[in-house]
Amino acid sequence: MKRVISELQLLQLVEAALFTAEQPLSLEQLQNSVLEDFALSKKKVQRILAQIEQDYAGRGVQLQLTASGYHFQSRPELSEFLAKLWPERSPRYSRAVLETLALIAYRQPITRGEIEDIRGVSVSSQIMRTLQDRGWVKVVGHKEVPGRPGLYATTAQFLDYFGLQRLEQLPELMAFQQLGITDAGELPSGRQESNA
Amino acid sequence: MKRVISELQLLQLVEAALFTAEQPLSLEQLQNSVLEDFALSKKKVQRILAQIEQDYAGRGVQLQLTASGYHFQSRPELSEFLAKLWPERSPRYSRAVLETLALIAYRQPITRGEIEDIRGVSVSSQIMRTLQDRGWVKVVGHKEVPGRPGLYATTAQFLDYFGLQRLEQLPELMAFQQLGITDAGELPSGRQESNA
Amino acid sequence: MDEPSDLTPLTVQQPLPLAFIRGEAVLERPEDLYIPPDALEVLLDTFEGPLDFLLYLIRKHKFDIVQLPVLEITQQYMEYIDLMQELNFELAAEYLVMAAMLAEIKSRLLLPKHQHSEEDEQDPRAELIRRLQEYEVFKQAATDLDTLPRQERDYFAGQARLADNFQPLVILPDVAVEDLLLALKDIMKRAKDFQHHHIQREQMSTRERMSRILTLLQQHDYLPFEACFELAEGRDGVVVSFLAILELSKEKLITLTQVALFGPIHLKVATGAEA
Repeated sequence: MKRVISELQLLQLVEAALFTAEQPLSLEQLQNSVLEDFALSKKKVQRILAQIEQDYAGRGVQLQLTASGYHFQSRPELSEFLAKLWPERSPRYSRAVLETLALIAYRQPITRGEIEDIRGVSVSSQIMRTLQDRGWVKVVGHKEVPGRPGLYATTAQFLDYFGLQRLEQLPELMAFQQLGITDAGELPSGRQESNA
Repeated sequence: MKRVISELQLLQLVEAALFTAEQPLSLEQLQNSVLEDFALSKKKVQRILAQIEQDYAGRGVQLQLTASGYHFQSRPELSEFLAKLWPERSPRYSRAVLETLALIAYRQPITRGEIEDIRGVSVSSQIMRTLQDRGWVKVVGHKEVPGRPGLYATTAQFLDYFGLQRLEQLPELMAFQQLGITDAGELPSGRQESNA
Repeated sequence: MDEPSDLTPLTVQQPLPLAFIRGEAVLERPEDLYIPPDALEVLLDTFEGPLDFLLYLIRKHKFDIVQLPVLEITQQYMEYIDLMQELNFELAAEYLVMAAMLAEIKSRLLLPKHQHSEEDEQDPRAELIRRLQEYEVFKQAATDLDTLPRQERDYFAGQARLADNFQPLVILPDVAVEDLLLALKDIMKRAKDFQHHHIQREQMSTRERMSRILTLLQQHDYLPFEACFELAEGRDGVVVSFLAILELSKEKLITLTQVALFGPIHLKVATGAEA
């Protein structure tokens, strides 16, 4: 049964449907759901949608047409600010990441292979990417051995983050000496460790 | 660091934040998230919100202030049509749930035992769970009587759901009739007496 | 207990259609003592307990709640309860408790009044009336609450999607210098080889300088030897740079070239051929 509705109400209805539906709505879906009672032509619905698109041109959200239909979307240039509504806390770094970072900091410039030799386990590309994405390490050259592996070093950003002006300000190996590691390369004995 | 932004962009930003956030946003939340970089006064944000409210007065969705903040919602008169977008009908609540909710809303903080006393019937755990799962009520403390029963109160979400800002906006309770027993103990006349 | 058969002027034996048993419809029925057994069970299910049921009886007979005609109400109530029990329905305990309370009130009302009692005893009905009234208030409040406009029924939340270019703001984990030191300790404990790579302050500054020189060499193919020294750093700085250049050369990371005797020395990244 055809019901009567004003132009303004039609516009309000389509607009509200697009804002409250969980999925984008196609023109047909609009015709068959909220507009069901009004027997509107496709052309008419298109005119309504065009009007809404125009109304929102300068606003914070805009009408978008995607493959699955129409929906409202925030203006792209606002994304940077909107991100603050959903801060995501990433998980703590794994032991492997911290050890790799420590070796790069203390033994730079160093290749991934050298890090693997010292750690005794392989270092995943993921770990190197994590540290590079963070801006803490970078490749400063390549070692002229087969494969030309990258030489990693810490960055100025790394120093800034840890509040250091120079790398020498990192804690020295005093801590290790207390552990009983001497120049002779002796392994720390259990007792000394427990005293540390 | 204070950044500069045009009036129009500010309005767009607040509007987009309110449309994209899943929960209502309070003025403070807006100041501390999307508006963080602009160091705006409370008054200024209020002016922006007032402007948005005005802009949407005749549209399909409108700015609403409820207990936990501002959000957009569809015009009530469109609900009949919008309901067609949802295959499932909106949940209806049993009298037991509604009476329990009403008691918590008007008499909070209240224990389950106190609710049972007034209703004259036991309150199932199922009911309390329904209300808590919906986020409408929560335990806010324990009554210092044997068993330390939980004290229930309503939440901001409850007010949000019913479109209220404060508990005082709930409908007024029906006034008690004056107790009219003056001639206590007088036996009502009637045939039944003889049979009693 | 009263016999349900012939003592109740307010009820008429009249079969009830089973069709009305759901929801409120049952409340609208005028005279209904006789209720088919199934319907009776459903009937009690539609009440939220004995108070609700009593309120129904009071409203049905248009009694004034504050002039509670306890005898009549009690009689009505008892008849239902008795019938339920006869039919072996499991009755909620609250209904039986209420029956006992009503019976007690009734018996107290029927006791001869002590003319000389100094103070009037409290009307035995008072507490029940208070409870009925209180319950009715909240029964109404529940109905009012149900009519408030609410989400999902009267309005829906307006939402927009985030633009396609939206990137979440990721808060990266914090790391303290101590974490690095602890990580290094773990490596030391584990790796025997590492004992040879003993780390000292001088060595660290040398290694950092090595990184710095390599970085410079990324920007310039050739680096004049002098460019590796910062005079402002003083003697120590010069030594560190010099050691770094020697170490880089030793590790075959750079090559040093000098075209003419006493001519300028240049640093260049080592290429495979030269290495």
